[in-house]
Amino acid sequence: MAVIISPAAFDPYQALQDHQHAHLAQLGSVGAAAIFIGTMRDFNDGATVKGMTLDYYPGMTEKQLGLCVQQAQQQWAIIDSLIVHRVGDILPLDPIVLVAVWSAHRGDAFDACRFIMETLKSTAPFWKRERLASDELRWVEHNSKGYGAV
Amino acid sequence: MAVIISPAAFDPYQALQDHQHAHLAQLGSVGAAAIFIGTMRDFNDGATVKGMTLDYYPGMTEKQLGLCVQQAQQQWAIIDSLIVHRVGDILPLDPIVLVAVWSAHRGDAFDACRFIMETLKSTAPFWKRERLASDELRWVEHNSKGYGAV
Amino acid sequence: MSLVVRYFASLQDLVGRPEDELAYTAPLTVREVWLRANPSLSIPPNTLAAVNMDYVGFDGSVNDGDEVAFFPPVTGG
Amino acid sequence: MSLVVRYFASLQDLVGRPEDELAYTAPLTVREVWLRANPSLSIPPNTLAAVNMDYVGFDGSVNDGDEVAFFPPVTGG
Repeated sequence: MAVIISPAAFDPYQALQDHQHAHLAQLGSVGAAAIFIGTMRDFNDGATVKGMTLDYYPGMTEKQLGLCVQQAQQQWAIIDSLIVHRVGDILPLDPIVLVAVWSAHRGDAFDACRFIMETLKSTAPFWKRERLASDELRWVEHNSKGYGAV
Repeated sequence: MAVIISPAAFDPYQALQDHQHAHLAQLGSVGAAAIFIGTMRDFNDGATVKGMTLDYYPGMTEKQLGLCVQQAQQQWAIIDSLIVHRVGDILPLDPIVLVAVWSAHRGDAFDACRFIMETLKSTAPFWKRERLASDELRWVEHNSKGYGAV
Repeated sequence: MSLVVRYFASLQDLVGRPEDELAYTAPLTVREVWLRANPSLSIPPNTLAAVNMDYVGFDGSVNDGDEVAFFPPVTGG
Repeated sequence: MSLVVRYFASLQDLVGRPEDELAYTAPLTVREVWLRANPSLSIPPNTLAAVNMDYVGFDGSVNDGDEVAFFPPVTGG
Protein backbone atom coordinates (compact mmCIF):
# COMPACT_ATOMS: atom_id res chain seq x y z
CA MET A 1 0.00 0.00 0.00
CA ALA A 2 2.48 2.60 -1.25
CA VAL A 3 1.85 6.36 -1.38
CA ILE A 4 4.38 8.50 -3.25
CA ILE A 5 4.26 12.30 -3.47
CA SER A 6 6.81 13.38 -6.02
CA PRO A 7 8.12 16.69 -7.37
CA ALA A 8 9.74 14.73 -10.23
CA ALA A 9 7.99 13.84 -13.45
CA PHE A 10 7.06 10.14 -13.57
CA ASP A 11 6.05 7.59 -16.16
CA PRO A 12 2.97 5.85 -14.70
CA TYR A 13 3.57 2.66 -16.69
CA GLN A 14 7.13 2.49 -15.42
CA ALA A 15 5.93 3.11 -11.85
CA LEU A 16 3.37 0.31 -12.23
CA GLN A 17 5.95 -2.07 -13.67
CA ASP A 18 8.38 -1.31 -10.84
CA HIS A 19 5.72 -1.72 -8.15
CA GLN A 20 4.43 -4.94 -9.68
CA HIS A 21 7.92 -6.43 -9.96
CA ALA A 22 8.83 -5.43 -6.40
CA HIS A 23 5.61 -6.42 -4.63
CA LEU A 24 3.39 -8.63 -6.78
CA ALA A 25 5.68 -10.70 -8.98
CA GLN A 26 4.96 -14.01 -7.21
CA LEU A 27 1.34 -13.39 -6.23
CA GLY A 28 -0.96 -15.92 -7.90
CA SER A 29 -3.94 -14.57 -5.98
CA VAL A 30 -4.11 -11.35 -8.02
CA GLY A 31 -6.80 -11.59 -10.68
CA ALA A 32 -7.45 -7.93 -11.37
CA ALA A 33 -5.81 -4.54 -11.43
CA ALA A 34 -7.79 -1.32 -11.88
CA ILE A 35 -5.76 1.74 -12.65
CA PHE A 36 -6.45 5.44 -13.09
CA ILE A 37 -4.04 7.97 -14.55
CA GLY A 38 -4.80 11.69 -14.47
CA THR A 39 -2.86 13.81 -16.95
CA MET A 40 -2.51 17.58 -17.28
CA ARG A 41 -4.56 18.92 -20.16
CA ASP A 42 -3.53 22.00 -22.17
CA PHE A 43 -7.02 23.50 -21.89
CA ASN A 44 -9.27 24.11 -18.86
CA ASP A 45 -12.34 26.19 -18.07
CA GLY A 46 -12.29 28.02 -21.37
CA ALA A 47 -8.57 28.88 -21.50
CA THR A 48 -5.34 27.48 -22.88
CA VAL A 49 -3.07 26.43 -20.03
CA LYS A 50 0.72 26.57 -20.38
CA GLY A 51 1.67 25.08 -17.06
CA MET A 52 0.57 24.42 -13.52
CA THR A 53 1.96 24.47 -10.01
CA LEU A 54 0.65 21.93 -7.52
CA ASP A 55 0.83 22.99 -3.87
CA TYR A 56 0.20 20.58 -1.03
CA TYR A 57 0.23 20.34 2.75
CA PRO A 58 3.18 18.10 3.64
CA GLY A 59 2.12 15.67 6.34
CA MET A 60 -1.63 16.15 5.97
CA THR A 61 -1.59 15.12 2.32
CA GLU A 62 0.11 11.81 3.15
CA LYS A 63 -2.25 11.30 6.09
CA GLN A 64 -5.37 11.89 4.01
CA LEU A 65 -4.14 9.65 1.20
CA GLY A 66 -3.51 6.92 3.78
CA LEU A 67 -7.10 7.38 5.01
CA CYS A 68 -8.45 7.04 1.44
CA VAL A 69 -6.74 3.66 1.17
CA GLN A 70 -7.85 2.57 4.66
CA GLN A 71 -11.48 3.41 3.91
CA ALA A 72 -11.26 1.45 0.66
CA GLN A 73 -9.74 -1.52 2.48
CA GLN A 74 -12.68 -1.52 4.88
CA GLN A 75 -15.12 -1.83 1.97
CA TRP A 76 -13.36 -4.05 -0.59
CA ALA A 77 -10.90 -6.94 -0.63
CA ILE A 78 -7.68 -5.23 -1.72
CA ILE A 79 -4.39 -7.09 -2.11
CA ASP A 80 -2.25 -4.03 -2.79
CA SER A 81 -2.51 -0.41 -3.94
CA LEU A 82 -0.27 2.32 -5.27
CA ILE A 83 -0.85 6.07 -5.29
CA VAL A 84 1.59 8.45 -6.98
CA HIS A 85 0.85 12.20 -7.05
CA ARG A 86 2.94 14.96 -8.59
CA VAL A 87 3.56 18.26 -6.83
CA GLY A 88 5.40 21.39 -7.91
CA ASP A 89 5.70 22.61 -11.50
CA ILE A 90 3.86 20.57 -14.10
CA LEU A 91 3.57 20.85 -17.88
CA PRO A 92 0.70 19.84 -20.17
CA LEU A 93 0.69 16.08 -20.93
CA ASP A 94 2.53 15.33 -17.67
CA PRO A 95 0.91 12.62 -15.55
CA ILE A 96 -0.41 14.17 -12.32
CA VAL A 97 -1.87 11.22 -10.46
CA LEU A 98 -1.78 7.43 -10.58
CA VAL A 99 -4.10 5.22 -8.52
CA ALA A 100 -3.79 1.44 -8.86
CA VAL A 101 -5.59 -1.30 -6.95
CA TRP A 102 -4.81 -5.01 -7.16
CA SER A 103 -7.42 -7.54 -6.05
CA ALA A 104 -8.51 -11.14 -6.58
CA HIS A 105 -11.66 -9.98 -8.39
CA ARG A 106 -12.47 -7.20 -10.80
CA GLY A 107 -15.43 -5.72 -8.95
CA ASP A 108 -13.34 -5.00 -5.88
CA ALA A 109 -10.51 -3.55 -7.97
CA PHE A 110 -12.78 -1.26 -10.03
CA ASP A 111 -14.82 -0.03 -7.07
CA ALA A 112 -11.84 0.56 -4.80
CA CYS A 113 -9.82 2.37 -7.49
CA ARG A 114 -12.68 4.71 -8.25
CA PHE A 115 -13.43 5.28 -4.57
CA ILE A 116 -9.81 6.14 -3.82
CA MET A 117 -9.65 8.51 -6.79
CA GLU A 118 -12.86 10.33 -5.90
CA THR A 119 -11.94 10.51 -2.21
CA LEU A 120 -8.48 11.81 -3.09
CA LYS A 121 -10.04 14.54 -5.22
CA SER A 122 -12.33 15.68 -2.43
CA THR A 123 -10.10 15.26 0.62
CA ALA A 124 -6.36 15.23 -0.19
CA PRO A 125 -4.94 18.75 0.30
CA PHE A 126 -3.52 19.60 -3.11
CA TRP A 127 -4.14 22.89 -4.88
CA LYS A 128 -3.61 23.67 -8.54
CA ARG A 129 -2.56 27.05 -9.86
CA GLU A 130 -2.66 27.35 -13.64
CA ARG A 131 -0.45 29.54 -15.80
CA LEU A 132 -2.55 30.69 -18.75
CA ALA A 133 -1.33 31.56 -22.26
CA SER A 134 -1.37 35.21 -21.15
CA ASP A 135 0.99 34.26 -18.27
CA GLU A 136 -1.81 35.12 -15.84
CA LEU A 137 -1.81 32.83 -12.77
CA ARG A 138 -5.16 31.43 -11.71
CA TRP A 139 -6.07 29.18 -8.80
CA VAL A 140 -8.30 26.29 -9.80
CA GLU A 141 -11.28 26.88 -7.51
CA HIS A 142 -12.89 23.48 -7.37
CA ASN A 143 -12.67 20.04 -8.87
CA SER A 144 -15.24 18.94 -11.43
CA LYS A 145 -17.51 15.94 -11.05
CA GLY A 146 -15.32 14.30 -13.63
CA TYR A 147 -17.61 14.28 -16.67
CA GLY A 148 -17.18 16.38 -19.78
CA ALA A 149 -20.78 17.49 -19.80
CA VAL A 150 -21.16 18.34 -16.08
CA MET B 1 -9.33 2.23 -30.99
CA ALA B 2 -7.05 -0.81 -31.21
CA VAL B 3 -8.09 -4.42 -30.57
CA ILE B 4 -5.34 -7.03 -30.33
CA ILE B 5 -5.92 -10.77 -29.89
CA SER B 6 -2.61 -12.37 -29.14
CA PRO B 7 -1.32 -15.90 -28.59
CA ALA B 8 1.91 -14.38 -27.23
CA ALA B 9 2.43 -13.38 -23.62
CA PHE B 10 2.33 -9.59 -23.20
CA ASP B 11 3.37 -7.04 -20.61
CA PRO B 12 0.34 -4.76 -20.18
CA TYR B 13 2.46 -1.80 -19.05
CA GLN B 14 4.67 -2.14 -22.10
CA ALA B 15 1.61 -2.40 -24.33
CA LEU B 16 0.18 0.77 -22.74
CA GLN B 17 3.47 2.62 -23.10
CA ASP B 18 3.76 1.62 -26.77
CA HIS B 19 0.16 2.59 -27.54
CA GLN B 20 0.48 5.89 -25.71
CA HIS B 21 3.70 6.79 -27.51
CA ALA B 22 2.30 5.82 -30.91
CA HIS B 23 -1.15 7.40 -30.63
CA LEU B 24 -1.40 9.84 -27.72
CA ALA B 25 2.03 11.40 -27.29
CA GLN B 26 0.99 14.86 -28.50
CA LEU B 27 -2.59 14.89 -27.28
CA GLY B 28 -3.13 17.68 -24.73
CA SER B 29 -6.85 16.92 -24.58
CA VAL B 30 -6.36 13.67 -22.64
CA GLY B 31 -7.02 14.22 -18.94
CA ALA B 32 -7.77 10.68 -17.82
CA ALA B 33 -6.95 7.06 -18.51
CA ALA B 34 -8.85 4.20 -16.88
CA ILE B 35 -7.24 0.81 -17.23
CA PHE B 36 -8.17 -2.73 -16.30
CA ILE B 37 -5.80 -5.70 -16.30
CA GLY B 38 -7.06 -9.24 -15.75
CA THR B 39 -4.45 -11.77 -14.69
CA MET B 40 -4.58 -15.55 -14.43
CA ARG B 41 -4.88 -16.68 -10.82
CA ASP B 42 -3.44 -19.97 -9.58
CA PHE B 43 -6.67 -20.86 -7.80
CA ASN B 44 -10.28 -20.95 -9.01
CA ASP B 45 -13.56 -22.46 -7.86
CA GLY B 46 -11.96 -24.44 -5.06
CA ALA B 47 -9.01 -25.91 -6.97
CA THR B 48 -5.38 -25.13 -7.70
CA VAL B 49 -4.96 -24.30 -11.39
CA LYS B 50 -1.69 -25.09 -13.21
CA GLY B 51 -2.54 -23.59 -16.55
CA MET B 52 -5.30 -22.60 -18.90
CA THR B 53 -6.13 -22.71 -22.60
CA LEU B 54 -8.19 -19.87 -24.04
CA ASP B 55 -10.23 -20.76 -27.12
CA TYR B 56 -11.94 -18.14 -29.25
CA TYR B 57 -13.98 -17.72 -32.42
CA PRO B 58 -11.71 -15.95 -34.90
CA GLY B 59 -13.69 -13.25 -36.67
CA MET B 60 -16.60 -13.14 -34.24
CA THR B 61 -14.38 -12.30 -31.29
CA GLU B 62 -12.91 -9.28 -33.10
CA LYS B 63 -16.39 -8.25 -34.25
CA GLN B 64 -17.86 -8.42 -30.76
CA LEU B 65 -14.93 -6.55 -29.20
CA GLY B 66 -15.42 -3.83 -31.83
CA LEU B 67 -19.09 -3.65 -30.84
CA CYS B 68 -18.15 -3.27 -27.14
CA VAL B 69 -16.06 -0.23 -28.04
CA GLN B 70 -18.72 1.19 -30.37
CA GLN B 71 -21.39 0.92 -27.69
CA ALA B 72 -19.08 2.65 -25.21
CA GLN B 73 -18.38 5.43 -27.72
CA GLN B 74 -22.11 6.03 -28.05
CA GLN B 75 -22.43 6.58 -24.31
CA TRP B 76 -19.22 8.35 -23.27
CA ALA B 77 -16.71 10.82 -24.76
CA ILE B 78 -13.77 8.55 -25.56
CA ILE B 79 -10.58 9.83 -27.16
CA ASP B 80 -8.95 6.42 -27.63
CA SER B 81 -9.10 2.85 -26.37
CA LEU B 82 -6.99 -0.28 -26.37
CA ILE B 83 -8.05 -3.89 -25.84
CA VAL B 84 -5.51 -6.71 -25.68
CA HIS B 85 -6.69 -10.29 -25.03
CA ARG B 86 -4.58 -13.43 -24.79
CA VAL B 87 -5.60 -16.70 -26.43
CA GLY B 88 -3.99 -20.13 -26.39
CA ASP B 89 -1.95 -21.55 -23.54
CA ILE B 90 -1.66 -19.38 -20.44
CA LEU B 91 0.15 -19.79 -17.14
CA PRO B 92 -0.74 -18.44 -13.69
CA LEU B 93 0.28 -14.77 -13.26
CA ASP B 94 0.08 -14.17 -17.02
CA PRO B 95 -1.97 -11.14 -18.01
CA ILE B 96 -5.10 -12.29 -19.87
CA VAL B 97 -6.85 -9.05 -20.74
CA LEU B 98 -6.09 -5.35 -20.88
CA VAL B 99 -8.75 -2.68 -21.39
CA ALA B 100 -7.70 0.98 -21.48
CA VAL B 101 -9.80 4.07 -22.19
CA TRP B 102 -8.45 7.59 -22.64
CA SER B 103 -10.77 10.56 -22.24
CA ALA B 104 -10.78 14.26 -21.36
CA HIS B 105 -12.53 13.54 -18.05
CA ARG B 106 -12.30 10.82 -15.47
CA GLY B 107 -15.98 9.93 -15.26
CA ASP B 108 -16.10 9.04 -18.93
CA ALA B 109 -12.86 7.04 -18.71
CA PHE B 110 -13.94 5.05 -15.62
CA ASP B 111 -17.46 4.32 -16.89
CA ALA B 112 -16.39 3.37 -20.40
CA CYS B 113 -13.53 1.13 -19.20
CA ARG B 114 -15.81 -0.77 -16.86
CA PHE B 115 -18.56 -1.02 -19.46
CA ILE B 116 -16.18 -2.42 -22.07
CA MET B 117 -14.77 -4.92 -19.57
CA GLU B 118 -18.20 -6.15 -18.44
CA THR B 119 -19.53 -6.29 -22.00
CA LEU B 120 -16.42 -8.18 -23.13
CA LYS B 121 -16.95 -10.73 -20.35
CA SER B 122 -20.55 -11.34 -21.33
CA THR B 123 -20.38 -11.13 -25.14
CA ALA B 124 -16.87 -11.75 -26.54
CA PRO B 125 -16.57 -15.42 -27.57
CA PHE B 126 -13.64 -16.67 -25.49
CA TRP B 127 -13.70 -19.92 -23.52
CA LYS B 128 -11.35 -20.93 -20.74
CA ARG B 129 -10.31 -24.51 -20.07
CA GLU B 130 -8.34 -24.97 -16.86
CA ARG B 131 -5.69 -27.60 -16.20
CA LEU B 132 -5.94 -28.54 -12.52
CA ALA B 133 -3.14 -29.76 -10.26
CA SER B 134 -4.39 -33.31 -10.97
CA ASP B 135 -3.92 -32.61 -14.73
CA GLU B 136 -7.68 -32.87 -15.13
CA LEU B 137 -9.00 -30.46 -17.78
CA ARG B 138 -12.11 -28.50 -16.86
CA TRP B 139 -14.10 -25.98 -18.89
CA VAL B 140 -14.90 -22.82 -16.95
CA GLU B 141 -18.70 -22.78 -17.16
CA HIS B 142 -19.53 -19.16 -16.54
CA ASN B 143 -17.97 -15.88 -15.58
CA SER B 144 -18.46 -14.51 -12.09
CA LYS B 145 -20.02 -11.17 -11.28
CA GLY B 146 -16.53 -10.02 -10.45
CA TYR B 147 -16.70 -9.79 -6.66
CA GLY B 148 -14.99 -12.12 -4.21
CA ALA B 149 -18.14 -12.70 -2.21
CA VAL B 150 -20.60 -13.27 -5.07
CA MET C 1 -29.04 -24.17 -50.27
CA SER C 2 -26.35 -24.84 -47.69
CA LEU C 3 -25.02 -23.67 -44.33
CA VAL C 4 -21.89 -24.08 -42.31
CA VAL C 5 -22.60 -25.01 -38.69
CA ARG C 6 -19.78 -24.50 -36.19
CA TYR C 7 -19.39 -25.65 -32.59
CA PHE C 8 -17.05 -24.22 -29.97
CA ALA C 9 -15.56 -25.17 -26.62
CA SER C 10 -17.51 -27.73 -24.54
CA LEU C 11 -20.19 -27.90 -27.25
CA GLN C 12 -17.57 -29.06 -29.75
CA ASP C 13 -16.58 -31.80 -27.28
CA LEU C 14 -20.25 -32.74 -26.88
CA VAL C 15 -21.14 -33.07 -30.57
CA GLY C 16 -17.73 -34.55 -31.31
CA ARG C 17 -16.85 -32.40 -34.34
CA PRO C 18 -15.92 -28.76 -35.04
CA GLU C 19 -18.38 -28.15 -37.88
CA ASP C 20 -21.00 -29.46 -40.27
CA GLU C 21 -21.96 -28.63 -43.83
CA LEU C 22 -25.75 -28.67 -43.98
CA ALA C 23 -27.72 -28.82 -47.23
CA TYR C 24 -31.37 -27.78 -46.98
CA THR C 25 -34.31 -26.76 -49.18
CA ALA C 26 -37.06 -25.06 -47.09
CA PRO C 27 -36.40 -22.02 -44.81
CA LEU C 28 -34.98 -22.93 -41.38
CA THR C 29 -34.82 -21.31 -37.96
CA VAL C 30 -31.63 -21.50 -35.87
CA ARG C 31 -33.30 -24.10 -33.66
CA GLU C 32 -34.14 -26.19 -36.73
CA VAL C 33 -30.52 -25.96 -37.87
CA TRP C 34 -29.45 -27.59 -34.62
CA LEU C 35 -32.16 -30.29 -34.92
CA ARG C 36 -31.11 -31.13 -38.48
CA ALA C 37 -27.44 -31.28 -37.55
CA ASN C 38 -27.95 -33.11 -34.24
CA PRO C 39 -31.23 -35.04 -34.49
CA SER C 40 -30.53 -37.17 -31.42
CA LEU C 41 -29.17 -34.40 -29.17
CA SER C 42 -31.28 -31.71 -27.51
CA ILE C 43 -29.78 -28.24 -27.22
CA PRO C 44 -27.89 -27.99 -23.88
CA PRO C 45 -29.20 -25.32 -21.49
CA ASN C 46 -27.56 -21.88 -21.81
CA THR C 47 -26.32 -22.57 -25.34
CA LEU C 48 -25.72 -19.39 -27.34
CA ALA C 49 -26.18 -19.04 -31.09
CA ALA C 50 -24.71 -16.71 -33.69
CA VAL C 51 -25.39 -16.20 -37.38
CA ASN C 52 -22.56 -14.66 -39.36
CA MET C 53 -20.85 -13.75 -36.08
CA ASP C 54 -23.80 -11.83 -34.61
CA TYR C 55 -25.79 -13.17 -31.67
CA VAL C 56 -29.27 -14.40 -32.60
CA GLY C 57 -32.22 -16.03 -30.85
CA PHE C 58 -33.12 -19.65 -31.64
CA ASP C 59 -36.20 -18.49 -33.53
CA GLY C 60 -34.10 -16.37 -35.89
CA SER C 61 -34.03 -17.52 -39.51
CA VAL C 62 -30.99 -18.39 -41.60
CA ASN C 63 -30.13 -17.73 -45.24
CA ASP C 64 -28.23 -19.61 -47.90
CA GLY C 65 -24.50 -19.50 -47.22
CA ASP C 66 -24.82 -18.35 -43.59
CA GLU C 67 -22.37 -19.45 -40.92
CA VAL C 68 -24.32 -20.63 -37.87
CA ALA C 69 -22.44 -21.16 -34.60
CA PHE C 70 -23.39 -22.79 -31.31
CA PHE C 71 -21.37 -22.39 -28.13
CA PRO C 72 -21.62 -22.36 -24.33
CA PRO C 73 -21.61 -19.15 -22.21
CA VAL C 74 -18.45 -17.16 -22.90
CA THR C 75 -15.76 -17.00 -20.22
CA GLY C 76 -13.15 -14.54 -21.45
CA GLY C 77 -11.62 -11.57 -19.71
CA MET D 1 -1.01 28.22 25.60
CA SER D 2 -0.15 28.58 21.93
CA LEU D 3 -1.13 27.39 18.46
CA VAL D 4 0.35 27.38 15.03
CA VAL D 5 -2.11 28.60 12.38
CA ARG D 6 -1.28 27.77 8.77
CA TYR D 7 -2.78 29.03 5.51
CA PHE D 8 -2.57 27.37 2.11
CA ALA D 9 -3.06 28.24 -1.55
CA SER D 10 -5.40 31.18 -2.29
CA LEU D 11 -6.04 31.64 1.43
CA GLN D 12 -2.33 32.23 1.99
CA ASP D 13 -2.45 34.91 -0.75
CA LEU D 14 -5.51 36.44 0.92
CA VAL D 15 -4.12 36.72 4.45
CA GLY D 16 -0.69 37.59 3.08
CA ARG D 17 1.37 35.16 5.19
CA PRO D 18 1.92 31.39 5.45
CA GLU D 19 1.39 31.06 9.19
CA ASP D 20 0.82 32.63 12.57
CA GLU D 21 1.89 31.80 16.09
CA LEU D 22 -1.10 32.45 18.32
CA ALA D 23 -0.89 32.73 22.11
CA TYR D 24 -4.17 32.29 23.99
CA THR D 25 -5.49 31.66 27.52
CA ALA D 26 -9.17 30.54 27.38
CA PRO D 27 -10.41 27.56 25.26
CA LEU D 28 -11.02 28.42 21.60
CA THR D 29 -13.05 26.98 18.76
CA VAL D 30 -11.58 26.75 15.26
CA ARG D 31 -13.75 29.70 14.22
CA GLU D 32 -12.37 31.75 17.12
CA VAL D 33 -8.84 30.87 16.07
CA TRP D 34 -9.52 32.48 12.69
CA LEU D 35 -11.11 35.55 14.30
CA ARG D 36 -8.13 36.04 16.63
CA ALA D 37 -5.63 35.66 13.84
CA ASN D 38 -7.59 37.68 11.28
CA PRO D 39 -9.82 40.12 13.19
CA SER D 40 -10.64 42.24 10.16
CA LEU D 41 -11.21 39.40 7.68
CA SER D 42 -14.30 37.17 7.63
CA ILE D 43 -13.79 33.53 6.73
CA PRO D 44 -14.16 33.14 2.95
CA PRO D 45 -17.02 30.85 1.83
CA ASN D 46 -16.05 27.18 1.33
CA THR D 47 -12.97 27.48 3.53
CA LEU D 48 -11.88 24.15 5.02
CA ALA D 49 -10.22 23.70 8.40
CA ALA D 50 -7.95 21.01 9.84
CA VAL D 51 -6.54 20.46 13.31
CA ASN D 52 -3.38 18.37 13.43
CA MET D 53 -3.96 17.35 9.81
CA ASP D 54 -7.49 16.03 10.35
CA TYR D 55 -10.53 17.81 8.95
CA VAL D 56 -12.66 19.54 11.60
CA GLY D 57 -15.75 21.72 11.70
CA PHE D 58 -15.46 25.39 12.67
CA ASP D 59 -17.12 24.65 16.00
CA GLY D 60 -14.44 22.11 16.92
CA SER D 61 -12.17 23.06 19.80
CA VAL D 62 -8.38 23.29 19.80
CA ASN D 63 -5.76 22.33 22.38
CA ASP D 64 -2.43 23.74 23.42
CA GLY D 65 0.21 23.06 20.79
CA ASP D 66 -2.26 22.17 18.02
CA GLU D 67 -1.58 22.98 14.39
CA VAL D 68 -4.66 24.61 12.89
CA ALA D 69 -4.87 24.99 9.11
CA PHE D 70 -7.21 26.91 6.83
CA PHE D 71 -7.41 26.35 3.10
CA PRO D 72 -9.74 26.56 0.07
CA PRO D 73 -11.43 23.51 -1.51
CA VAL D 74 -8.81 21.00 -2.62
CA THR D 75 -8.13 20.54 -6.32
CA GLY D 76 -5.71 17.65 -6.63
CA GLY D 77 -5.91 14.54 -8.77
